[in-house]
Amino acid sequence: MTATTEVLTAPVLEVAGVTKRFPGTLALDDVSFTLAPGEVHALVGENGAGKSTLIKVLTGVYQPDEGELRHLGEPVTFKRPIDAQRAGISTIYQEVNLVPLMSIAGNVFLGREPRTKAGLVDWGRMYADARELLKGYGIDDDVKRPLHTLGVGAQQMVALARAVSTDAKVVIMDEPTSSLEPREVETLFEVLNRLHSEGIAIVYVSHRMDELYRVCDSVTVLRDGRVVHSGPLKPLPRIELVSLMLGREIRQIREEGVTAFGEEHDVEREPLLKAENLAGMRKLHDVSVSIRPGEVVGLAGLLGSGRSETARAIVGAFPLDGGSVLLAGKPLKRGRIKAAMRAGIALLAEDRKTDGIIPNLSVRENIVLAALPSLSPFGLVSKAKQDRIVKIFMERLRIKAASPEQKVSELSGGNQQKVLLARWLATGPKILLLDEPTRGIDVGAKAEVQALIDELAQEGLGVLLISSELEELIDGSDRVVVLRDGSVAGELTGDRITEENVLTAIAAESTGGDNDVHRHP
Amino acid sequence: MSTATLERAKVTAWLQNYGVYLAVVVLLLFNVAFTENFLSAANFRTQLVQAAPVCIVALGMALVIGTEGIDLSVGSVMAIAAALIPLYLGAGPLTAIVVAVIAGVVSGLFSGYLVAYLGIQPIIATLALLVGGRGLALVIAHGQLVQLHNHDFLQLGTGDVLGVPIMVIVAGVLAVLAGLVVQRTTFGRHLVAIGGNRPASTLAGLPVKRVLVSVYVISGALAAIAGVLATSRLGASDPSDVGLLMELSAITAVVVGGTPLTGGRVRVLGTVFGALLMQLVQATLIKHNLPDSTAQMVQAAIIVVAVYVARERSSR
Amino acid sequence: MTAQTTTASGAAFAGVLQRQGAAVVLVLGIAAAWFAFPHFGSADNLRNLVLQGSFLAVIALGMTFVIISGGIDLSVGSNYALGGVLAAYGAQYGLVVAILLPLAVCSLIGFVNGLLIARTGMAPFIVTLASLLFARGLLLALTAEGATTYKVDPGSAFLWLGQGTIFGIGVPVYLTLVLFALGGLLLRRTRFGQSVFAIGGAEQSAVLMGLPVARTKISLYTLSGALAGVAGILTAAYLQSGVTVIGVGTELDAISVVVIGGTLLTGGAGTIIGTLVGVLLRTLIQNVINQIGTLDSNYQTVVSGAFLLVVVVIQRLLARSRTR
Amino acid sequence: REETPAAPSNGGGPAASAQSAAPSADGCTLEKTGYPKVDLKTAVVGFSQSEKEANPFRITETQSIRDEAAKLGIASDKLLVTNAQSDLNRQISDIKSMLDRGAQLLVVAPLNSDGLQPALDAAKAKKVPVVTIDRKVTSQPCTDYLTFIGSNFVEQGQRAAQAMAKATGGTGKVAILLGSSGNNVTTDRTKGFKDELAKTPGLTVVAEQTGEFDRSKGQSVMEQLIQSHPDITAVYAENDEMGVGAVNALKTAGKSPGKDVKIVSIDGTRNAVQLIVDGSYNAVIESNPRFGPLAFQTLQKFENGEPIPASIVISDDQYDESNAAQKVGNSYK
Ligand SMILES: Nc1ncnc2c1ncn2[C@@H]1O[C@H](COP(=O)(O)OP(=O)(O)OP(=O)(O)O)[C@@H](O)[C@H]1O
Ligand SMILES: Nc1ncnc2c1ncn2[C@@H]1O[C@H](COP(=O)(O)OP(=O)(O)OP(=O)(O)O)[C@@H](O)[C@H]1O
Ligand SMILES: [Mg+2]
Ligand SMILES: [Mg+2]
Repeated sequence: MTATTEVLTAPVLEVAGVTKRFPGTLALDDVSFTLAPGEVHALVGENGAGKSTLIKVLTGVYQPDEGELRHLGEPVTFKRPIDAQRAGISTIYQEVNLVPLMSIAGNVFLGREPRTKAGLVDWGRMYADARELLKGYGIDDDVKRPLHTLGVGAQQMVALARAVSTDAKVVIMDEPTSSLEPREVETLFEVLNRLHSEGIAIVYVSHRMDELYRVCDSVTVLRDGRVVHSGPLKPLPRIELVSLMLGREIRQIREEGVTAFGEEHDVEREPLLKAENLAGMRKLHDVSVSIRPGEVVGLAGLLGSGRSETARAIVGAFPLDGGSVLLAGKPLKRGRIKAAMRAGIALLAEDRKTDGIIPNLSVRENIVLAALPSLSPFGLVSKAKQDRIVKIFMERLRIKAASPEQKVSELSGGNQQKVLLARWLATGPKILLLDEPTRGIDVGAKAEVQALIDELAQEGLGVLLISSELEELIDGSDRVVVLRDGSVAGELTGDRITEENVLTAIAAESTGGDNDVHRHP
Repeated sequence: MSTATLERAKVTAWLQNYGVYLAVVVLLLFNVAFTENFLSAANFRTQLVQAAPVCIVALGMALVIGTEGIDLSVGSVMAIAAALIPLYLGAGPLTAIVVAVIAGVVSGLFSGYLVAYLGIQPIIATLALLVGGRGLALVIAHGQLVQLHNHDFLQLGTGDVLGVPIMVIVAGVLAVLAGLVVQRTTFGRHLVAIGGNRPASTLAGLPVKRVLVSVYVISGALAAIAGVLATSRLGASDPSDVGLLMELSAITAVVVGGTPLTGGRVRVLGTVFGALLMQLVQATLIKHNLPDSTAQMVQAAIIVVAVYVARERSSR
Repeated sequence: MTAQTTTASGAAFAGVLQRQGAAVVLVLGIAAAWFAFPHFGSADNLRNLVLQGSFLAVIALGMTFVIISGGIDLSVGSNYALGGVLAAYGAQYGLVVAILLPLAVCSLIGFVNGLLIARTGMAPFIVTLASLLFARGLLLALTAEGATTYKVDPGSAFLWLGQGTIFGIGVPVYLTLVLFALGGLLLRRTRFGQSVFAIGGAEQSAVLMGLPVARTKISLYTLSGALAGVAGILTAAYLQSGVTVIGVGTELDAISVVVIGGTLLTGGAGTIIGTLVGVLLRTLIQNVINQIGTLDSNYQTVVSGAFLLVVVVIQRLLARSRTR
Repeated sequence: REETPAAPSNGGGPAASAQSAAPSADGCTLEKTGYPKVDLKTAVVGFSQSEKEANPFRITETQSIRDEAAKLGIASDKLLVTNAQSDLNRQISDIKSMLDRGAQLLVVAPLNSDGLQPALDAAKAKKVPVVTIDRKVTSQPCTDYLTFIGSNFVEQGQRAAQAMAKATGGTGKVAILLGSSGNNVTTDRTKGFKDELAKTPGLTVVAEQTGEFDRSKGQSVMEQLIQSHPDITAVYAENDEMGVGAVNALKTAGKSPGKDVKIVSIDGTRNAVQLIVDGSYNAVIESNPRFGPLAFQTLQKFENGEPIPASIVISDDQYDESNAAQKVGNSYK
């Protein structure tokens, strides 16, 4: 996208000297930020830097403690999100915020349903409009179905469709690609292009450098709640951007490719875990995966190809009609999560909001949750033992929290992810199933997590890695299993693991109708 | 200005945590000033004894609410316990009490099974027992109130140890136990985790179903104990009236005590004080001889204010 | 392809069963009662059955909205009784007062419920529990601690609302049907209705999507209060007096019929028609218990409890088999 | 909750069927009503009970109806019995449903004095005579219903006040344990008592609080009152259960009920009368629930063409120190 020509109009959205405090945290510290009409403005920073908070200030979710918000040059206060929406600011929040039980179409048009002359909701038109609209986003499912039957990625697309279709002048996207497939990401960029050409201003938050450079015109870098840089993006070298975000010298940042994975691991031993012919609920048809100790097995596939289901099935969180899971030759009882855990299998689930964090509990309690029985002699909780574990992991994963006693729901998205990772590592598993482990994690931390995965594999853990980022998958895996429509479509090892090969395996024969798996008859 | 808002946030947080205690103190002071003959040992004894059954039931209720559940069956469980006592009192008070508590445990198993294994919503699973349970108690007792004469059994409700009524001791011990369970056992921590996010707890390998069943069993057992104590105090087994509306009193005590109905948090001491607060409110209204109409409206207002102060932002 | 269609229709059938589980039980129950009891199918009995159900139905209609929004309204029982007393009291001053006075007061109580719930974030359970007490207290205050029962003059036109018949069927039945039709329209065909579903399904999302969450909640509880008032008006007209002892425990009846009707207590899903079915089922059970006639009154409650359980368990199992 | 606090109430008359029908010159006759004559022995009789049989009064009442029907040889399938579980709408529906099933004679224990009009209208339309027992309805006798059998609650209250005056010797501070709010029984028993008590200037009411006709509530309230009004010397409980609760409370507080604090209540249950015998209670005004014989007798007379008075008020018996020991057998449980 080309840089916008100098326009003499006022910025569409502007914050001046905004400060936002939470108990124990200064989330935004005298932040100023300007969004010019028609520009795509990147907002970057480490986890917990204050990006989401700034966005929520822009959209009326939070009120700034100090400072001012200006819309088209006029000072405004958005008391509620609806005020911002009325002013033409449309937002896709970091966590999907739609209504799961409601139909897809209902979600798209919620609050602005098309109406008949009598003022009643016109369902026919609504379904037709939704179908039409969603086609442009790669979703051709039945729009009458409840939203929760879609995968997270598809839900994100629905949220995008909703946000964009509101005639907004400003669209704000908080990590829109973190749950998207490469193909969906492309769709998203097409949409971005279109918006851009329509002169709509965009705020774009992402931890993925490639994307930023592809789509953004300018950038604002936040660090610890303060703006450390603001200006055009293109002239700024990538390494310098990273250095600004992390607040470290450029020298310090080794630029060794995009991921921090090391060399291949020693993978000659017998498989530790063998999942055979898994089938269930019309999502999985025939999936077999094996993992050796010290091996990182990548699971590739399109949205809805059944990767998450495979991982869930292995730990017993997905009802199976057939197939078996063997750990060290011994079959695991189906549907018993606890048994799988005790046997040493841990699953980091994909959706941290619904399947991960316990929002009311503190960081400490969230970390020790799964390991609690082993830390508690006679069922009595030992705080000393907990503290030791918590300290180790908070340091190792650099979890940014006011204290271990802070509520986990108050952490930034990326830090929540780290807490969950810590939870599983604390159980000392033999097999680690990681479903999108680096989703929403900043560049610095991502490298750390990737290095950690590497290290764990070296220590002899078997890892199943599911990632929508192909690079991560390709660099990190010793072997890649490709799924298509709930069946294994291929397996790549060694040098055969290349982006091209993976994409070919994913795409082969998927001539249309690859969304069929979504559809319940 | 922003320091002012922070100050206010602090005050709010303080009130949230200590509001019930403050309210109890205020009400005590009010009574000392305006109620005749309030400052006497006998009077405090009366208040504590009367609060004991509600308090015991509320402890169980607090645990259930901590798991994002609710137990409407407690009143009926009390009735069942009461109905069973005369049948087994012949075999000695201990037998009768054990049988009553077992009945409570069985009721709890029943509700717990419905909630944990069949996935029926707690309010409706326990509503069925609320409706049917009292009927069952009356069937057991042939609808009759039975006068009890066993001295040892009656001691439970009227006797005391070192000047402290046995009922109050029982309630106190149970409260301490409940506090320990919540704070210091894996069971307690699992319980709040499950209330905070059930799917996540399942995926974290917690024994979700077992914990849920246990929680309802505890609530049932505590309700049965409360039924035993109430029966003993009354000197009669009265299944048609014992524990009537107890579910609402207990829930009120729990919520006024600062435990949110959304689960994920249990405040045991708050619950005890919630029960005491509601007891004091009632005592105050009676002692000032307010008509029923005014009494009900005043109670409504006090509940709203107390919960408003102790509230956490919640949706249900 | 054919195999797929059969499983598809099988799943669809299970879906219908689950959503309409209560309706299926109702039809089977009616059929069974028809054959088992000679008097069950008589026109009088059926008329009686629907008339009896209509008062609870009106209350349950409001409750359905509230429950779909993820809330609960415990105040309806007291509010209903209060509405009845106010209607009988107002009937002295004519038809208009008899209708508007209870409507205004009950709506106001609902409005205050909604205001407290929406603006302070207090739990609906506890707010409406408090107003359950409040409304009952107010009722007692208005009737000299329950000593006064306002009577409606036998000649008053107001009585037609409760006692009148059209084609032999009671006026309350028609009014109930009209209210349900309007309720269905409101829930399914208006933005308000969509907001109700959204709030119940994911309140935080509804806020972020810019829905008028607070306003919708306030309207919901006001609606529930108003409908409790309407039920009170109909009852006062039916009973010719403002009876002070009605409505005790009615909130639990209303909740159970709504749930039997398939509405999720967790919010976000539910139907108006299901509630109607739930009311009819409950009335049917009472009627059948009467037809049997020999059941000890204490057993009757055991049976009602067991019945509630059976319906809910069946629904649950059907729902499970559907997701399998 | 469908278990409304039980209101063991009213009704009355000494044991069995002794009656003192207030004689009335022009009572209601079959002719006047124009109802068809039916034979009691072969007729279908309906009995609508108002509340669960979960207290002595209701248990005895229902049993008495059933027993008398059996005694008269009414086949068990000809006696329809329903229970409204304290739900007024349901009682109306119950009555209609019995009419529908062919009931030719009805005995109704109304849940409330007001509000049964639709059911009475239905009976009238089918020309079915209705005898209401234990609680009077405010409708028109002979037109809307045949007659009321039971006692006068206001009068019960008055007699309780007289008994109170006698027991206390005319001076003292009285606490009233009221029945459930909103209940006509409560209202009448309170009114009768207070009006009559006013005639004894030495007696003053210092507290009146509801005990909801429930023993444990009565006990709790009494415990509170003992603390705040240590000078209370008499308790009037509007039913026996609350009176017994008050006895418990007084005993726990170290007072001796019946002596330090006089207790008078209404009902006539075994427990209360026994307490008089034991010396911890002072007087009980009776309310007899054994309506069976009287109800069927009245219906029989009506069918025979005899005039039936608008209400058949029973002269309530009374238990006190002087007669409790002999009459304790008359009390019911
Ligand atoms: N509701 C809250 N209460 C307390 N602290 C909060 C709250 N919301 C955010 N914070 C804190 O504010 C800081 C900024 O959080 P924010 O969510 O804006 O980060 P972010 O830049 O979006 O990070 P990420 O990339 O991980 O999403 C963090 O330290 C976080 O812990
Ligand atoms: N019946 C179900 N119960 C629980 N979760 C489900 C169910 N069906 C689907 N999901 C969840 O929906 C999400 C998306 O599923 P999808 O079919 O898209 O699989 P996927 O191949 O893992 O794709 P991706 O993870 O990239 O979205 C997963 O998190 C999956 O666990
Ligand atoms: Mg963020
Ligand atoms: Mg996935």
